[in-house]
Amino acid sequence: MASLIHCPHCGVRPKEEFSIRGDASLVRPDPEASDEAWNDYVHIRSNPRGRYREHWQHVAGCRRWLVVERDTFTHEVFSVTDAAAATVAREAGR
Amino acid sequence: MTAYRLASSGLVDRSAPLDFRFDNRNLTGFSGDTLASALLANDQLLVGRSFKYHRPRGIVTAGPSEPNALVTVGKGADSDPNTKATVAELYSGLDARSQNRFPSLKYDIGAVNGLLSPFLGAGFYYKTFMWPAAFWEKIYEPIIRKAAGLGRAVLERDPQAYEKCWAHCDLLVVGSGPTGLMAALAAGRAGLRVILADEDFRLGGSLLGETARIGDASAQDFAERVLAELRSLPNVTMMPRTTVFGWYDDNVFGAVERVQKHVALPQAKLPVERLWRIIAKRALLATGAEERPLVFGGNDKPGVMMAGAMRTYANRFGVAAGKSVAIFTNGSAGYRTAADLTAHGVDIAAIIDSRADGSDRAPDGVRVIRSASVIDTKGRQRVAGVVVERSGFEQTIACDAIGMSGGWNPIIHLACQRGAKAVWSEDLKTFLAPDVGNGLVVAGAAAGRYTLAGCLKDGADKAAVLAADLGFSAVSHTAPAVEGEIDPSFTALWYSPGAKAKAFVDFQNDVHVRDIGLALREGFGHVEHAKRYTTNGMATDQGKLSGINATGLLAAMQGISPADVGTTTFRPFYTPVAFGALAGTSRDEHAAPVRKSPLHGWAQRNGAVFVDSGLWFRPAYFSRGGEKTWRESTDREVLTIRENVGLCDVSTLGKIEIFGPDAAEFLNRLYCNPFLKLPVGKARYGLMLREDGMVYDDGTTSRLSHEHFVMTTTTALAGGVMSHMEYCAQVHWPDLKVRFCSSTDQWAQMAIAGPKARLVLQTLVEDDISDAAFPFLAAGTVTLRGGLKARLFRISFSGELAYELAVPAGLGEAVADAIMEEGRAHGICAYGLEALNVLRIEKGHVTHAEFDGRVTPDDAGFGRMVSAQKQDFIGKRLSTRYGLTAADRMQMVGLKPVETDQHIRAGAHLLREGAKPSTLNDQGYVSSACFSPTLGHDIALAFLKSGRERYGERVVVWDKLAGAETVAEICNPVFVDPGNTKLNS
Amino acid sequence: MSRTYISRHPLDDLLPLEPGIRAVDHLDIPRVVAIVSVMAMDGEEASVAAGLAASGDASARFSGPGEWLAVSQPQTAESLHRNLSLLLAETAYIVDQSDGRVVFRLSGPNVRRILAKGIATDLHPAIFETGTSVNVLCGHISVNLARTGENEFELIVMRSFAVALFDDLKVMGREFDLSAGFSVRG
Amino acid sequence: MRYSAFSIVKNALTGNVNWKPAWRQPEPKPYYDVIIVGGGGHGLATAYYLAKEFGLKNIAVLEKGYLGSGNVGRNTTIVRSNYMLPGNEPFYEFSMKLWEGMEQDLNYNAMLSQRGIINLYHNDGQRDAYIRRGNAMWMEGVPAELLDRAALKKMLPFLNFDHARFPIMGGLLQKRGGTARHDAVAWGYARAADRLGVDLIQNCEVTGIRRDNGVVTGVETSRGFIGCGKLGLAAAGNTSRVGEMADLKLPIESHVLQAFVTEGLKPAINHVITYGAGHFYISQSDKGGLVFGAEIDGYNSYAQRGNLATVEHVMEEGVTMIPGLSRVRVLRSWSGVMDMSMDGSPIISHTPIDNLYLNCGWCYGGFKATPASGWCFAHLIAKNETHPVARFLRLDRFERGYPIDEHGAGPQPNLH
Repeated sequence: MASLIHCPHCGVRPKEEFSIRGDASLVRPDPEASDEAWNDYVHIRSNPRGRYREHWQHVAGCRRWLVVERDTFTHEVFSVTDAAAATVAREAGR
Repeated sequence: MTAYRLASSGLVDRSAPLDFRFDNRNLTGFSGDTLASALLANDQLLVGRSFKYHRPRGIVTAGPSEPNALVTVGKGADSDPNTKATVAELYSGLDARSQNRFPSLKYDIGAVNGLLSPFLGAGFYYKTFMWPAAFWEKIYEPIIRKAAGLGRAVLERDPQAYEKCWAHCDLLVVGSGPTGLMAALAAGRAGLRVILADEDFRLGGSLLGETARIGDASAQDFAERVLAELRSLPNVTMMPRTTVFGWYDDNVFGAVERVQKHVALPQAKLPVERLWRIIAKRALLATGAEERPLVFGGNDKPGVMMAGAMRTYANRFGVAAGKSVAIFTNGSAGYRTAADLTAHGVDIAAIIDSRADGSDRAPDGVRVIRSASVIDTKGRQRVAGVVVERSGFEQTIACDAIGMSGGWNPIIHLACQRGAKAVWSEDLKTFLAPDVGNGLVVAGAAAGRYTLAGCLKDGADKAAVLAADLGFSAVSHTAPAVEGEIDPSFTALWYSPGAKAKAFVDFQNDVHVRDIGLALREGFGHVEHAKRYTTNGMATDQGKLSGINATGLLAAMQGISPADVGTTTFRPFYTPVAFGALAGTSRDEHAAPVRKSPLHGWAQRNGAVFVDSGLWFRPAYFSRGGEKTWRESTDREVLTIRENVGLCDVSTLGKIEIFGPDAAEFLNRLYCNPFLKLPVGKARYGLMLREDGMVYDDGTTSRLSHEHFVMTTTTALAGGVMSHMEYCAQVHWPDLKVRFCSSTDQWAQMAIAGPKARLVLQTLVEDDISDAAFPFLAAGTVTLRGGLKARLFRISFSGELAYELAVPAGLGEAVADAIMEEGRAHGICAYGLEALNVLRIEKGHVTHAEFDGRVTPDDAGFGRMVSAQKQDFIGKRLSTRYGLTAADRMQMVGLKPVETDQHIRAGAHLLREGAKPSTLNDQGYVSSACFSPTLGHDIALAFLKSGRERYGERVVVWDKLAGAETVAEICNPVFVDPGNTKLNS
Repeated sequence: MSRTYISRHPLDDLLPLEPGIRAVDHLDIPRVVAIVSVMAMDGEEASVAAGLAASGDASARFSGPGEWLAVSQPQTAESLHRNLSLLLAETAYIVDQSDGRVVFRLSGPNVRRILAKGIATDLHPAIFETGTSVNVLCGHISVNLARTGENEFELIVMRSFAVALFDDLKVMGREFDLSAGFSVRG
Repeated sequence: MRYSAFSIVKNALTGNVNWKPAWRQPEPKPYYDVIIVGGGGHGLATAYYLAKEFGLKNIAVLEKGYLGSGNVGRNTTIVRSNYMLPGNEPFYEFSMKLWEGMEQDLNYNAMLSQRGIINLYHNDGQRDAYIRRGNAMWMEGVPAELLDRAALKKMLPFLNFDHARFPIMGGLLQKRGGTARHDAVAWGYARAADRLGVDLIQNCEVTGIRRDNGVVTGVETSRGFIGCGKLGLAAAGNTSRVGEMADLKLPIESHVLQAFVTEGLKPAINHVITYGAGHFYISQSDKGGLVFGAEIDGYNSYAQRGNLATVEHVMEEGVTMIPGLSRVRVLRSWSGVMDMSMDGSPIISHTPIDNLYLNCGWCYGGFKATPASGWCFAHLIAKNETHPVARFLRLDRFERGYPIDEHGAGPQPNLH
C-alpha cells in the first residue's frame, strides 16, 4: 500500500485521495475508565513493525473512515474495511 | 583524427543532416544521432572534466550510465545542465557546452588538483581544513564548493510546460530490446493491455546495433516487423523516450516521457516532459545488461570506451570510435566488438585478453595477447597507446582508442527499489535481481540470459506466464532462430594488476583503486561506508558502472566473496528526473487550487484588496479614493461599523448541515459546552476540543428544526472539522442516528454589523427582525422582499448589533448589492479581514491566533463554558491533567501601552518590569495586536502567566526582533462595550 | 418594494454568453442544474437507492455509502428538492446544493486522455461503464465524476473550486484544442 | 592517530598507506558499566561524552548494522536552533554551541557550515508566529532577524516573488544555522569515542533486555549476552521495538521521511531555506547537490523507502518556491524511519526502570540535536539526573499534561 488503497466503497484509489490518522486498534475508553487508560488511548502507541491496523479516510472520495490492515515494513495491504462496521462488530462482540 | 563517421551503415538518416554547436563550434550530425555519436563523428573526444581532479574525459558509454559526457544543453532559462550526451537526441540547432572547466575544456585551471591528489584522497576533507578553526567557512569551504559541482543551474523561471498523467495496464514492459519486444508481442497477442516503455527515442534496444540475424531477417528488420505488429494492436501502447525511473508500492511505476526535449522549438500546447504514473497489474523488466568497465592504469583517458559502446556507435550510428582500436577484455564480448569493427574497416591494434584460456576467435590477422593486463595508457587528452604487461614484460602498442569489456551486469535497478536486496550469482559473477513475486518479473539479459536467442525466448515465455496468471490464454509462438551470435561469457577481473597510473573505479567522482584501499584500511570496509567515505557511486550515474567494481575490489582486498560485501542500496531514480516533470502543472499560481467566494465579484467591484486565506482569497480591506495605506482604509471601516453599519463576506466559514434524531446528542459530545437543550430557532457559540483537551475550533451552531442543525466552523478548519465529525460519527459512535454534509458552497453569507444593521436589513427582510422578535442569538429562515428565502442569524463577532444573512450562492452578489444600496443612506461600507480583526480584538474575541493548538478553554477565558455536568465529550478527560490546570499557565489578557503613542506587535514576549530577558523570565507573548481607531491607541491580546490575577499590573512588551520595548498595562481583554449593550440593542 | 435578484454563475466572467466554435473535444457548462444531496437515514440505504432510481428525471450520482447527489436539468432546484423530500420523506435527508455545485460536461474522442491527466481511476469503458459515478480527485480538486456515454463524462465540483477546475481542464485539454462554453440549452 | 597538517603531509608523501583504522573492531566483553543501544549519531555522541565529560571508562555501543547506518546518514544535514518553546530552545541552542566547537573537540572535520537558515513566511499569521519565535530565540540569547520582502529579494533573488500562489512576505533568519556533513559527524564521534576506549560493536543486534527484580542486568544480542550496569536506548526509528523488550509503553510512532539530492551543480543556493506554505526545505551541499525534503509520507512505516505521491508533492512545493529548480534534475531519493512523538518533541528521560534510560522521539530534528542529545543523555546516565536544558524532555510529560508542541497539532504524529 501506500500507493493504492482499495476503498470498499469506491474501488482502487491513489494515496493522494486519503488522509491518515494512525492506530485503528485503539478504542476510545469509557468515560469512567482510569486515567492511565485514557492516557494510553491518547498518547501510547504499540507501533509494531509488521501487521498493523490504521485509520485512513477517503477524503476525496466517499469520505468514509476505513481500517487499513497492512504491514508496516513490506507495505503489503491485507484488508481495507469500513471503520464503522469494525466498531459495530466490536460493540456487538462485547 | 581519431573517431570518424563511417562511409555507410547505421540507422542514422544520412539524407537529414543536422547542424549543432558544441562549445561554440558549429558541427553537423544526422537525424538519428545522439549528441554523443555526433560528437564522436566530429572527432570530439574530449567532452568533459572530472569532478575532483578536473581530468580530461571522453565518452565512455552509449547510454544512460555515462559518467563523463555531461554537457549543458540550451541557453539561459532554457538550459539543462548535466545532460548526458549519450542519450541526448540530436536536433537541429542543439547548443551544448562542456562543464566544470575554466577557462576552457582544453585548458582547465582546476586540473592543478590532480597534482595535489596525494593530499586529496578518500576522506581527506574530514582530516583537514581544521586549522585554524576560523578558516573553514571563510576560506576552505568556498574553494571546495566552487571546485565541486558540475553544470551551472541558472535558477531562472523555466519557460517550458510539464504535465502528469495516469496510465493503467495489465502488463508494463520496461525495455524494448529483444526480450521486451517478444514479451510485448506475446502479451499483446493474448489480449492484455500492454504498455511498452523504453528510454531510447528509437524502440528496439540492443537489436538496433546487433549484427546477428534473426530468422530470415537482420536484427533491425526483425525489430521493425515486431514493432509494426505491436502498433497494429489496439491494446498495446508504445512509449518511446520514456524512462521508468521508479517502482513503488502496489506496482505503481513512475516514468518520465521526453515529449519535446528533442525539438528545437517546442509546441506551446504540449509539455516538454510528461510524468506518467503507471498502475500495472504485472510488469516485466527487460532492461538488458550493462557492460562492466575494467579497472586499469590510465583507464580514464579520452578514447577509452566500453567495447559494447564502440560496437553500438559503429553498428547503430555509423561512427568509428577510432582508426586503430585496442581491445582489453576478459571475455567474448571484446572479440565481438573487434569483429564488428573489423567489418567496418577499422583496424584492431590488438586484443588484450586477461584470460589464459579464452577460446574466442579473433578476426583474421588480429593480434591477441593472452594472460595480459593493461597497466597504463599513453597520450594526454586522447589515447595514443596502451601499455601492456605480460609475464613481467611491458610493451606499448600504438592505438587511438581502447575498448574495454569486463563482463556484464544485469540492469536490475527497479527490482531492488522496494527493499529486496540483489543476489550474488557465483555462476554469472554478478548480482541478479531478487525474487520479488509475480508483480515484477525480470527477463532476458536483465535476468542474466545474455544470448539473443535466450532473450527472445525468455521474453515471450515469461509474458505468456504472466498472461495466464491474469486469466488470458497466450497464443502459442515459436521463438525465431538466431544466426551468428556469440555467448558473451567472461572471467571476472576486478583489477588489472600492476597499474602505473591511477586506475579509476568511479570516473566522474575520481575514485581510484587506492581510495578503495584507503577506505578499507581506515575501517570503512562496509560497502556503504566505502561509498560514503570515497564517494564511489555517488555521482550522477549513481554507480551504474562503478558499483560492481567497488564491490569486487572490496571483496578481493579482503579475500571474501562479493556476496558478503553486497551492493549499496538501489533507490529511485533510475536516472535523474527534472523537478519540472515531477511537479507537472502544479506550480506558481497553480500550486494549489484557488477557492473563490460567491461574493468575490461583489468585493472586487467594491474595491477589495484580496489576501489569501488558506485556499480562499478574501478581501483584506476595501480601498476608497484618497486612501493611501491599508491602515487608512481599515480605520475607516472599523469606525463606520462602530458608528453606522458595514457588510462583510463570511461565506468562507465552513457550514455543515446536521440531521437526525441523535443530532443534538452528537453535538453535545462534540462540543465541550452543552447543546442538548438548544431551542429551535437559536444559535449557540460552541467550543470544540481535541481529545488532549486543547481547543480545536470554535463557531456557532443553530437549531433550525428539532432534528436539523447548521454548524459554522472557522475558514481554516472547515475541512478538518468535517473530517473530525466523520471520525466521531463513524469510528466512535456509529450507533448515533446522525447524518451531515457540507453546505459551505451553497450559501453566500454576509455579516451586517453596526448600530444601523437592523435598519438596513429590515428594508430587505419581510419578517419582523426587531430585538423582541429576533433577539441576540436568534436563528431561522426569513423571506427577503421579492420572495427569496434566506437564513438569518443574529450573531456578532464585532460586538455590534449584527446579523449574518445567508442566501443561495448564485444570488449572493445581487443581495449584497441590494444591501449596499439600501445601506447607502445609512453610511454603509464594505469591510474586510483587517477591520474584522480589529473589531474582534477590541471586543476580546479569539481566533486561531489565540487558539494555536496549545491553549485550553480556561487559558482563553472560557473555563466556565466547559460543562461539568456532561458525562463525556471529546477532550473532557485529558483536560483535567495537572499541567492543563496548573495555576501558572498562561492566560489570555488584554494589554494597552502605558504611553498611548507606543506600539505593540503580535509575537512580542512579556517580561516583568526590570527583569532580565531570559527563557526562564519569559512571562508570555502577544497573540494579536492592532491599532484601535475606536480607542485611539494600540491594544493587544496576550497570553501571560497567571494573567487574570494581574489586571492593572505593568509588563514590558519585549520585541527584540524589532528592537522595541513597550511598557503596557494588563487589562481585561474586552476593550469595547464590556457590558454588551451594543450587542443586545 | 419588490425586488428581483439575478443569479450569477461562477464562470460568468470567463466565458462568453454565446457559444463559440466547438472543437471535437468540448467542455459544455450548463448554467442551471438542480442538484441536491441525498442522505439515507439509518437502514434506509437500499430503499433510497431504489427510490432515486425510480424517480425519473433526476439522475443519482454516488458519493458515498447511502449518499448521493441527485441531478436534474429539467427540474428547478425548488421542485427537485420538494419532489425528493416528498418521495423520500421518511427515508432520507435532502439538502439543496444547486447553487453550491457546478457541472462540467466533457465529450469527444480524447476525453479519456484528457481526464487521465488529472484522474487516477481507470476509465477504460469495460471497467468504468456508462452510468458509473464516483467521487474522485482531479488534480488537487475533489469532483464527482460520472460517465454519461462512451466518450462523455460529467464532473460536478463545489462552486468555490469551479474556476480552478475550469482552468485545470483547459490546461489538460490544451493538447487536443479542447473548446469550452455555456450550454446552448441553458 | 591525530589528524594534523603534519600527519596529512607525511602520509601523502608515503602513499597514504600508513593511515590507521578510524576505530577498532573489538569483540564484546562480558560486561560493561554502560551499554548504549544504537550506533547512530546520538548513541556515539552519548558514549563519547560519557567517556570524556563524565569520566566513565567501561562503555560499549551496540549497533545492529554498521556505524551511522540509521538516520544520521540519511537526513538533510541541517543544523539550527530556531525553536519557539521554552522546552526546546535552550536545548537546541546548547546543541548549536557544541556544533561550533565540535571539529576541534573531535579532531575531525564535520564541515559545519553556518551559512544561515531562512524560514519564509507568507501571511500575517505566519509572520506573527515567526516574530514570537524570533523573540523566544532572543530570550535565550540566540540572535535572530526578521527579513522583509525587499531584503529577501536582494538575498534570494531566485525565489518566486512574481507568480507565487502564496506570496512570499519575508523570512526569519538565524545566521548561525546551516549544515554539516552528516556521515562525518557519526565517524567523528565514533573515532573520538574509540580513542577514549569505548567499544564500538557493529553487527550486534539487541534481541532482548534482561531484567532481575526490575533492574536491567544486560542485553541479549546476536553476539550473545552482554551484561551492563546501566542501559541507554538511543535507537530512534526502532525505539518501539527496543522499548518493547523492556515493556516500555511509548508515545512513539515510526514514520518514513523522504529526502532527495540533485545532480551536482555549481554553487547556486547559499543558505538553508524553508518554505512557509508547505514543508519544503533546501540547501546545497559542498559537493554541489541540492539537498531537500518536505513532509513525511503520513503512514506508520519501518520501510526505508517512500512513495511517489509524496515525491511529487515535494517537487511541486520546490518549484513553487524556486521556479528555477524546474530544470534541475533530481538524482536520488532516500528515506529515514522517524521516531515521531506525540508532540513533535524529543524524549531524553528516565524510565520506570531505574537503570534504563531513554533517548528517542526525534521526529525530523534528530541530526541538529546530535551533540546536545549525546551530552544530555550522558549527563542523565552518568549522574542519574537530567541536564538542565533537557529537563522538559521527560517521558511522563504527556500524562502530566506538559506537551512541547511547537506546531500546536496535538497528539497526532503525522501532523507535526
